[in-house]
Amino acid sequence: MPDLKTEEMVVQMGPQHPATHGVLRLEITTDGEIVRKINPHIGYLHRCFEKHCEELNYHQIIPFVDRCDYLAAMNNEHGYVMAVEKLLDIEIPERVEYIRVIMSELNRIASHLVALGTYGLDIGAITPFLFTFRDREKILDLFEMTSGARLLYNYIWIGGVAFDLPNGFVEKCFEFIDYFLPKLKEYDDLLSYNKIFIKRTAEVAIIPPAVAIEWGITGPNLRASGVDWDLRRDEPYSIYDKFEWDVIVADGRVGVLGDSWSRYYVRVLEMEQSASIVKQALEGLPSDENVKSAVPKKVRPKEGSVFFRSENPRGELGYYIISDGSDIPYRLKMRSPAFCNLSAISDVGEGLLISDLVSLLGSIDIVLGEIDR
Amino acid sequence: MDYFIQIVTDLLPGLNGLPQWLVIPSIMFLFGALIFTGIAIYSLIILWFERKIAAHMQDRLGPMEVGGWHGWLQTVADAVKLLLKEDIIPAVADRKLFKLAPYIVFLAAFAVFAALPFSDKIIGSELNIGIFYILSVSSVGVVGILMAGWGSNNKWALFGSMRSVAQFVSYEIPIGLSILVVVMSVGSLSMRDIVMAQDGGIFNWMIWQNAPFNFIAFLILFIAGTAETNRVPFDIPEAESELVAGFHVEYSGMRFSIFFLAEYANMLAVGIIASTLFLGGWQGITGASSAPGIGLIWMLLKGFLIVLVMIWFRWTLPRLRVDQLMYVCWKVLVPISFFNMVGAGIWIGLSS
Amino acid sequence: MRAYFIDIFSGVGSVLVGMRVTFSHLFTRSVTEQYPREKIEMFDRSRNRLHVDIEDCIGCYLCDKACPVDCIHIDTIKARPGEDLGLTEKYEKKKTFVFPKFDIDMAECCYCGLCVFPCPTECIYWISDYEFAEYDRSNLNYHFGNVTPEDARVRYEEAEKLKIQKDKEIAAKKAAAGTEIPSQPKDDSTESAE
Amino acid sequence: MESSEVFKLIESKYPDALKSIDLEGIEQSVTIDVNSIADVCNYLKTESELQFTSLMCLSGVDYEDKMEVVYHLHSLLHDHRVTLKVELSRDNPKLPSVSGVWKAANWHEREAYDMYGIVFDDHPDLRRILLPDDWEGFPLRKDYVVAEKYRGWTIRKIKEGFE
Repeated sequence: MPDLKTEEMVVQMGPQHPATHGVLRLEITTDGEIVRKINPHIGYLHRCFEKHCEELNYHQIIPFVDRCDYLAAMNNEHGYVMAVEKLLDIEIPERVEYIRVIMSELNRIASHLVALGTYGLDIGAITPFLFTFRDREKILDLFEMTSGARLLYNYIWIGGVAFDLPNGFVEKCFEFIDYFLPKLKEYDDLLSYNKIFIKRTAEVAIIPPAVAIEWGITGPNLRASGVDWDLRRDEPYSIYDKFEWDVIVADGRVGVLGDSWSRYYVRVLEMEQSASIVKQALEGLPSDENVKSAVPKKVRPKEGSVFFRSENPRGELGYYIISDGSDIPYRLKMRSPAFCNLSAISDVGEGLLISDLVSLLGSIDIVLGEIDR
Repeated sequence: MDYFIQIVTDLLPGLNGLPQWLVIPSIMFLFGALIFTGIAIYSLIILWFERKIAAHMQDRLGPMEVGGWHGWLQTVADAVKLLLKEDIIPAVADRKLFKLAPYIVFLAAFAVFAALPFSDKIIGSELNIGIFYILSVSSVGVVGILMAGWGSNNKWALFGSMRSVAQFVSYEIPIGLSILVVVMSVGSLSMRDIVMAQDGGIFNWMIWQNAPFNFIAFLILFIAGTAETNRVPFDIPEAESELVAGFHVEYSGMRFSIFFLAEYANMLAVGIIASTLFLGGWQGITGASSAPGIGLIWMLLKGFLIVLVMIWFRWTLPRLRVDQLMYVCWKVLVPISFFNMVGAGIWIGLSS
Repeated sequence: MRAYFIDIFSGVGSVLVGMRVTFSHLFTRSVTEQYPREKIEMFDRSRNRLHVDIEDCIGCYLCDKACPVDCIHIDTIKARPGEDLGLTEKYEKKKTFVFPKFDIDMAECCYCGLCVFPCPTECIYWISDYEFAEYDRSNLNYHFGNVTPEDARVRYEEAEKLKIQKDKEIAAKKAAAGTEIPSQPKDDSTESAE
Repeated sequence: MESSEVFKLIESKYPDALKSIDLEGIEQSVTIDVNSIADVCNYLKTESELQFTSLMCLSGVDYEDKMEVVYHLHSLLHDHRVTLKVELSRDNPKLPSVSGVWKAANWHEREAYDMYGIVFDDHPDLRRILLPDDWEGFPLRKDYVVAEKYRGWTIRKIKEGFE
């Protein structure tokens, strides 16, 4: 039999493609449906964040930090603010720390909800997406009540927070957690343990722990590979050491460690833990402290540099700030987790089917705003 | 058809004046037009239903504005919008294939209706090989899909049509095997005979016959039928998160709406075929009614019910991968339907 | 073989579980708000549109400086001596500045709220009007200035005259004091010559 | 392990490579010679006592008189971290790539090249990453002048009313 004439085909996946979550372009070389080579092109959403930071004073950067990872703005603010505070070397009131942790964890839940919903959408299930957005809406209501905005908060300030918690926040937040925890069961029924979903995601696009560490993958994606590492526990910042909670590490209960399903399910379980942290923080919230008492009049750190990492919903968010003594940072570099997570795709994605590539992309939960900055 | 000719000639006595060679074609044309409008109206209704059901399953309201009560005119408005939209043909497309493809897809879906028995009397053509005709005609649709994918000159569209062809060809087999079970127990390929064999109320329906065999055959027919109509969880030819929209990614306006119409027509066809074969066709729960209108209503009701379950599927399930789709067909449905057919054959042989 | 059948049955089972969930939601209350007819009540802190009570403004430019995107444009002219500018909200007599220009460009605004905090008189604040879509972007540039352009031109000229007069006075004073006049004008002339 | 101890280990292993140690301030760092950075990194990663398995961050910095590349390393196993710095001349910023040591360095180095024009030798795929391939200049350099035109499109520098 003569050899079949086969040719590889170059297909442009994106920048306008529903599975690329924004404006990512993957130049994929396919052999039939099998992806042989992936060449990611990023930068379609580049907004010169780092250049902007060299023009703005420390406080004015906060709204820009929000816009990097727009799904987890509170976490981004929290990390940035802590980095600057480390540079300034100031103490902040305990109530502020509690409020920040509550906000960060609520935003982690909100961000994971989006990750879950859109992942379902990538796999083809539409209803879970709307369910998760329905529940996320309630968190956004809490945020709007506190900070005035639903997405880009500018709430956590250097040395404090913009407002104290409004009246009725604590009750509403408890109410939300009581409402939310049973919903996790519903997601499990509808999506997580659906046989088709498992078939699509389990044992697909496996990232072994060594590969994950090599590529600098962090956060839920790293824990899905079985690496027990969480900055909140292992290098406790803020007041995370005061709460009792578990670091979720995938156990490969369906499929194997490091597959898409693990990456998905780590997020589901993490939401439960976050809810528990919020609950503990609400119970231990110190009363009556001025949340703005430590806000400095003028942020003028002395010369020096700091590299500070915090746990974002997508992984470890690092800020490298160099100060030259003025009120404008000399250099601000953001180590965005999704950027590092995505860089592994050309390695991990080779040899997958197109459908599995979509499943991989969705499971590493990228936010293009953060990748491109 | 004879019955229909009777009615029409009774209603329009003027037709008798026409030459004989013109009467039959014009009445055929009339019947075709009726079916076409029927499909169009049904599509609008089922589309509205689908939106509302989807919305409520997702804790939403769905369309609420156009036409007043629960936006019942929304789909009509959308249809008008689609028809008025500019029809864009890509510059590098194969224009002839591109233009022709939607009509062929629709033609295949439409031709099936010629042999479907809507009631005792209303049947386009009473073929003695009715079910065989339906099987063969419906597989023409895949040619149209392949033309659409190739003619668009778009790689995603090509992927979609390639997947679609594989899917169509594979799922024909379990459908054929499960239909055979019914044909064996009735002993006829004629749709009318099949319905007549289920006379006498709900317990005589084919689905309950031959112990578990017919029931399994019904399930297989339903699953494979869902796959044939490219519905979730088998919608991989159009998988919007993978292939954007698959074979109809380049279509817009009216041509797109024809694809849409064909999909919904196919859904209704699957519903009607399944209910004819297994659910007693035009006969009610207590048995056939003598009034012709009642039969039609029963038939549409049953077809509708099956379409609703398909909609329910769509808003619940994720999508299979292309190799898993083949797995489900060749390793699950085909063996089961094959053993099911053999088992049914033995059962029929023993019981007769 | 056993695994094969277990696979099929668990598959069918999980599909049925999922279908039960969606079916139960068919009858629960939906969460949609029918927007133009039903409106959600805004929270007190909601950031929707900026508003300035120009009577209270003291022209300190703090909001302008705080804005990270430079969407606030202010221009001030000193009020005429003894001019009555009306009363502020606190029924105090207003003085010092008039504003030929106090523009907030909501098309550029990033809704961060940084301008609201430093204001010493709390005259810039968020109002709950969120329905301000426009067909033309320039309509989103809100003007809060309290002086008409013609009036502003007159005032500018007056201020210019006043300045020249003052400069002269200072020069005269300095001359009278016998100090040397700084070589500033000389430098100016050389620069312009170049 | 404290940073200072790591520095001592480096000093004993590569006495020539170590240029200076900064133990003051919030962040302790060590400056490594340009040519031996890849070797030092390889040592830091493979040495069983250290095992800096992950490169957290790689950033370029432009101090108007010199360029710097800063490496933040972290060991998941021993939970310690270290900051390395490499000083480069501003006219010809060039240094060996560490993408052979950590794959994570790949995109970080591309970004540093994109923003500062720092050339990493032996990098597998040194292209611009965030900016278009035909962009001129390196925007995060302190002397960068914002381009006014790109492919014939005007990039407005100063806004003057609406168009």
